[in-house]
Amino acid sequence: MNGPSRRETFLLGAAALIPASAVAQEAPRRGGVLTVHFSTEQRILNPSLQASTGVYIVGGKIQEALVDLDAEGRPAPALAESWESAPDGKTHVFRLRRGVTWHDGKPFTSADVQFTAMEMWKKILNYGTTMQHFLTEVQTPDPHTAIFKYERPMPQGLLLRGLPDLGYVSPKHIFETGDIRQNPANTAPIGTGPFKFVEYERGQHIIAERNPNYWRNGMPYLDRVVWRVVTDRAAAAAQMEAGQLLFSPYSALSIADMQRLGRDPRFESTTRGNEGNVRNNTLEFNFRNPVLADIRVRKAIAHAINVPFFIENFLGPFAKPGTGPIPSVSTDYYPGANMPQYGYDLALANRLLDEAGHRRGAGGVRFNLRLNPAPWGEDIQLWSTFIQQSLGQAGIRVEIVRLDAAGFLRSVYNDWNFDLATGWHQYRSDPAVSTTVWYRSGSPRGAPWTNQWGWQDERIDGIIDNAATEVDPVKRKALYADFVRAVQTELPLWMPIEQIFVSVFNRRIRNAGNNPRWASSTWHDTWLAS
Amino acid sequence: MRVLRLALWRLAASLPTLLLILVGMFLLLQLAPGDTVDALMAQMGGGDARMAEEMRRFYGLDLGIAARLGQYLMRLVTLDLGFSAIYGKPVATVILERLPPTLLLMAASLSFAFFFGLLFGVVAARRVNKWPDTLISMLGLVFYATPSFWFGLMAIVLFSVYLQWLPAGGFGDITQNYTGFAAMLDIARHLVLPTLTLGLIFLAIYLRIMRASMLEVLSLDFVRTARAKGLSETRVVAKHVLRNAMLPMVTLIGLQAGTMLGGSVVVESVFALPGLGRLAYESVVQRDLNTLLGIVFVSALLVIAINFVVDILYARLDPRISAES
Amino acid sequence: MRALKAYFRSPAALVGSAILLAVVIMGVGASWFYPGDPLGLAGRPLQWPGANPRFPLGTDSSGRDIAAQLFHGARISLLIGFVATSISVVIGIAIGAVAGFYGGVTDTVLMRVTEAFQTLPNFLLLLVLVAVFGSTIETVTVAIGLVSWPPVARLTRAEFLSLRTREFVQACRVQGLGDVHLILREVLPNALPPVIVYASVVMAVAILLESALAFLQLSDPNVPSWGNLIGLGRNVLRTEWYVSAIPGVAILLTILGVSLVGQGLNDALNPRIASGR
Amino acid sequence: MTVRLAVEGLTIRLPKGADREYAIEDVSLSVAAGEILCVVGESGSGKSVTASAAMGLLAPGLSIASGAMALCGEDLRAKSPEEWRTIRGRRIAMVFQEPMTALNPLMTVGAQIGEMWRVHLGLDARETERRAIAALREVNLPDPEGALRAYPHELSGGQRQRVMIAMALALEPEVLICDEPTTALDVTTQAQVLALIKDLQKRHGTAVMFITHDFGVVAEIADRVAVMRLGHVVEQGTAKEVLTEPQHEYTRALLRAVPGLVAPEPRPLADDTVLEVRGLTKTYASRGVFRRRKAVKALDEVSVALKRGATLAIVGESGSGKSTLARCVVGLLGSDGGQIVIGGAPLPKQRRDAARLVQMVFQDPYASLNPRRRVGAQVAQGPIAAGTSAAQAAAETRELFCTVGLDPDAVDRYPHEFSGGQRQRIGIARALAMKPQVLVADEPVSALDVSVQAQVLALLRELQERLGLSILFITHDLRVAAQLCDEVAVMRNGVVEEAGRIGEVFAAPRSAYTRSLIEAIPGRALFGA
Repeated sequence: MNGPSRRETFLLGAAALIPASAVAQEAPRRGGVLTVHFSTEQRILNPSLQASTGVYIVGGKIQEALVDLDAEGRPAPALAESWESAPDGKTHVFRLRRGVTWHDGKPFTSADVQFTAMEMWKKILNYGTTMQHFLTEVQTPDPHTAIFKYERPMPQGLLLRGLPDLGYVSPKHIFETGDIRQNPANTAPIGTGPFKFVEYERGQHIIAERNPNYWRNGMPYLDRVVWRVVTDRAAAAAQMEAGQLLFSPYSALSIADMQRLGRDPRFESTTRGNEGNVRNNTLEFNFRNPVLADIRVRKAIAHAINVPFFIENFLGPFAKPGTGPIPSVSTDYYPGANMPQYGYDLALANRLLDEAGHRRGAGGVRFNLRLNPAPWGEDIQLWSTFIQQSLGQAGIRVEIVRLDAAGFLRSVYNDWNFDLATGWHQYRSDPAVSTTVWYRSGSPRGAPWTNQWGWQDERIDGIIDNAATEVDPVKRKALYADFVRAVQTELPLWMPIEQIFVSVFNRRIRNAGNNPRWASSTWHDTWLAS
Repeated sequence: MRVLRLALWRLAASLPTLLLILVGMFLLLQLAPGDTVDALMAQMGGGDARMAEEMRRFYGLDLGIAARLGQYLMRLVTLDLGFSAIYGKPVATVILERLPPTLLLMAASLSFAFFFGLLFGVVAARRVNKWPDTLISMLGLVFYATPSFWFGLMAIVLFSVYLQWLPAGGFGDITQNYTGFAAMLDIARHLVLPTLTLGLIFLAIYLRIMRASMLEVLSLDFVRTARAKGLSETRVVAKHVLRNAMLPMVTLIGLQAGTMLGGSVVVESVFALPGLGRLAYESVVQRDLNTLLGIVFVSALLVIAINFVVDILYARLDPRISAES
Repeated sequence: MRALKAYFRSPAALVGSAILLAVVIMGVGASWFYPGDPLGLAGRPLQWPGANPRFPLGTDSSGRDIAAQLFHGARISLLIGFVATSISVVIGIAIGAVAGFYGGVTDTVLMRVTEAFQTLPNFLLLLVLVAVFGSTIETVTVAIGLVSWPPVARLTRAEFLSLRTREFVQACRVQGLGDVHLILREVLPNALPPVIVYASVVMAVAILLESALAFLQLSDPNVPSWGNLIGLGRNVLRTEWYVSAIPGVAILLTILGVSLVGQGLNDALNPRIASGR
Repeated sequence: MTVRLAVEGLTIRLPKGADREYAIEDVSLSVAAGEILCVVGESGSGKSVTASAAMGLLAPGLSIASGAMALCGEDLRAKSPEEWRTIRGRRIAMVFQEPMTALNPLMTVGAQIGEMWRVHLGLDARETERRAIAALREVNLPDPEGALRAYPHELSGGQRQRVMIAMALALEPEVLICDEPTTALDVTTQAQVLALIKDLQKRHGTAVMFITHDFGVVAEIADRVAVMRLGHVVEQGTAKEVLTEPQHEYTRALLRAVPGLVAPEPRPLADDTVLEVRGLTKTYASRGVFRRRKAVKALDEVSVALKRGATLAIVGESGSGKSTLARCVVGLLGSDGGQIVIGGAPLPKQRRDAARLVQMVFQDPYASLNPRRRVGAQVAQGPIAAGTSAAQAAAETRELFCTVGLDPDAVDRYPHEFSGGQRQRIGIARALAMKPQVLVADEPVSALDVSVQAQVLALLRELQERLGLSILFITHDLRVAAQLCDEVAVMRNGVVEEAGRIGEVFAAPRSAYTRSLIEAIPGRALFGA
């Protein structure tokens, strides 16, 4: 047992992190195993190489990023204690934390940052390659300073918002020899985080145990974290109820179960702690289909779908109508709801379609469209069915083309073999990281989640390019407002629903959800009540 | 010695079959929309085209079909199943990890179906056209008609959700660090429902076959001989009929090994078992060609092995066979 | 005629025919009982059966009328059953007949292929076929037909093997008749009864395979298939289990009907077993 | 002599829907100790049902309507199933017809015999084995120790029947019922088994009820005879009375139908040879890499010649190669060496060309017609395939039906509507429809009841006269051959033992084998002349 004084110091800090939480009044209990629902098996667990929630859930406890987010979603020190940027946005200096060691005992230095940034973030990491495209070098004047040099201006806000997800550091001494992709440490990660990797049994579980040498003294509280691979939603819900699982992150349960467990006093179903992980349900139009290239048809389609009804009856309290590609939780860039919107108006939809020259034919059908829904997420399935049902009423017969993940990506983003497509747009802290690529023309064929719709607008391309390198945060925000207005007017794709991922906690977990990307975060202060 | 020779002969005879399957599967999968890299991108949730291109080169997907097929077969000769793109491990390792649950499940289901099929079949045939027969035959029909995944779901609702007797899925409770007997018991508890689910249809089939086979054998001349010898009905059935009547059932095991393996895809999916069937489903969806071909290879071997065991069993049961070879 | 009379003497056949007839009526009359799109939005999702008189069997998680899907689904299941069975029976008979009739190298080659199909778990092959060729109802049906012919081929082959040495076939050879005549006129009609009986098994398996595919969300989402409904219901299994339970019962009854009809056919076409001894 | 088994007025009801109400009606029989009662009759006479009833093993569906059965005065009908069990095997034993199927294929011979002592007397393994060896020795089985460990498939048919007899007599039963025990055996084996039964019966004083259809067998072993017809006993008496002075017309007809071994006066034969088989060799070899089976020479340099308008009998026991020869001659089997010459030219390879030269009548009247096609079509299809117009073929078929003694209107019926004899007539019509130079008849009467057999033989004889047919006649029955054929070739193990004019060969056989065949014919003493 540690002395009471030390615990009290922590409690002060913890209380600051958790706004208005009665939980913080209790003294953290040491020990215990946190069992976590792991719904999608991962090829690798190294977040420096793969940016996805499935990796963060595990790797984020073992490896750490330069920058983290605080409770309010502001960049907070992690492996970097502080940072400053040159006014031209081309140089960013990070002062690294001292006294941090890797799990194998080697010290953490700027060389690790340099290596990870140049070899992993810039070359391999998805989204990272985009963000760090103009990174020319990382200078290491001393072991605790890393200076990032950019060819073009890199807005500090963009960089800091990107780094919590795209700034995980890997140990150079492990990865410098051999092929980085094949390195065994990708599936048995070595980091600086509060938990040390123990084992990964494919199809069954991953285990990590407490790192006694963690740089945050006295932390973590948990003895172990165990991720159980449960691919079946219903089975996972059953295990939550049986207490075999204590936490199910990222909306991995069925919508019905998330709502049901939310009503159970033992559990909490909440979007809290996921504010940094927002997604939109999309509707994407293939402009190579002349019918859809007509903006009246696109607008008619949007007007024909009763989004509030869908949200109320199918998605429940975890979703709300979206107002554009930048979601409302993005406090820095959200332009407000006063952008062009497409409310449910079937009559208007019919009128627009008539105007576009698509009269109803036999059986009241105007024309047929194929809809490719992405195969992930129950809500996508419900949404695609709802689109089918809704457009049917407007005289558009929709055939759903069911494909698995590979087939979906190939047919939509490579073969352009679709009329409508629907999936998720996941917003990652900054529009330049995750969003504008959906609209910017000139993406090479085959790149998923980019503009493969055949849509081109030079004015919008210009806004996107300017915003990406605009160093002044105020101007940047304005540029993105212009962007949202433009794309909501032209409607190259439609993002009518905004959803925050849902976490389901067993209430025994304390300090849960105390930052905007909690499921991905380190859990150094998480503890289990008895 | 003879058994070994028979085994080798079996294997040699099934080599063309194996080759046919692997090459056919390889070519078939080339027609699939999307490849491993697409699936990987989906798993990552994003990435750019340059990265995709590099990954394709890394996994050798930029080569021609013939070249890749050649490479694959060459490696196979050295019993190297290749490297799984999705799992980032050698395919052999991935499959070995997933094999035990499937083998356990199949063995348990087979034993369950065989034992009860035998029992019910005998009872039904002994009481032919009386109420036990009618009841058993009805049950057999209903079991046969029950979609296994549906039965699994309903069993979960009843036994896991409402009664809370049995776990709803998984292969073991890893939050408890069971060892030894407790671990076995834990796995057994987890396997009860999957075993019932997978075994049900086979129980129905075995039951029907056993009943028909019993009736068939009961009508044979040597049974009349046995009765004419003044043997009791019990002895007639136990000593003379049963073994003869079991022969078609034994044959059936071999014929249905593949079907059972296929059924485990669904059952493992219902009960979230980390087995081969589930892996097969995942690798089809993930376009993990190497893993899938590995599974095909292993399951074909498994089917061949089961058939081999069945052959030996059959030969042990029926002296006429051993005399022939 | 004789067979027909024998068929209707069997209680199994009567019950089976009655069930199947009911399913056929459901399927054929679906558009009359439930006009309009069974996949259309009918009301609030997940209403329990009986909760709303408009939906006697409730609504599913997409707000569609389960009763309407049940009726329209009957059509799909029967269609898949019939078409897939026809495909597999035709392929199976063709391969089995040629292999059994000619024997020798032809037989060896064809049986190797059959063996390959049987060694490979058929559901696995089905998964791959659907992944490769897509999951429209047509491809699913054809794929099911393509994976379920080997037992038919084996059965046909066995019948042909035993029939081709029968004296009446030899008599035809001696009469100078050609192979085509021998296969089509002499052997096939005699080999057919067990194959027809087995077709009921194939049909049951076909319906089950489609529903299993649909359950894994790999079947055609544009048709109101029972399996689709079960698969959708899985997400709400713990509370609204009726979404899965109702179509499951429908599948069960249909297959029961098919099996009973098969048994009746067997009793009628295979009088040796029929007497029950 | 004490009556061991007595059956009084036994009537057994058939299940509903059968062709008649009773399987047997008012049957009274008795067997005394040391006596053999032969129950003789054609198929459907009810003789086997009577035997089953006496064993208490009636087939399901059959039920005793009235009558009494007694074993040494004990009422058998009053026995409970439990009591029956102690009687069966111990006091009444039975030997069945089919030695190939009457033994459990998965149990050793020793275990099957041993069961008798174990179950009924509770003897231990060693004693059981001792007795089993003794019992097998008594039925003259070579190497009794080896036979104990053998499985039934490792024994020949005759050996199996010996095992069955040893098993039946294991507990010295008071009554032994033999249901056609020699029908499935070759003639020489049959003679041995009959002798064995008679010998054992003498030694043990067993009462034997012997079911058979063969008057030759009756003449060989019977003390008393009961003749059954359609469920009734039509005549009963001592063997001598019934065989030599039959009272009932049916018995007389049956006796008349038994063919004699003495051939009629030889006919003058043409010099012209229509079929010549030269040095024909056929080997059955097994295939496979590891599985080796001994190659069997079915035909070893066989040469025979058939003169135009003559009938050549090929006789021999099973495995002699006679059926292989027939199938080679019609082209159903290819040969490995030698030549078949018909009408001066080698047998054509083309099926259609060969069909005009040679035709065949098959053995099994039930298997040789396609059950799913009209009989007329089956006869006409050959000529149609050969180029005859459908109308003409149909007309010829009707004519042929007249020729073979069938109603021409019957062409539109299906095979199941005909009796066995009628089907064989259809088979003959089918062969004749092609107007072949040679007719091969492969055991055409062996599956028929004796009275029907006589009719078919008469038809063949008549056709031979009228149409001048050249017939290759395959048979195992020397008496049948003697009645119909001009010449004979005796075959054994694929080799022709001897050949010649049939009267000469049968009267003075040169080969010891031929002689043994002739001597083995049952009832030769009675029917030989």
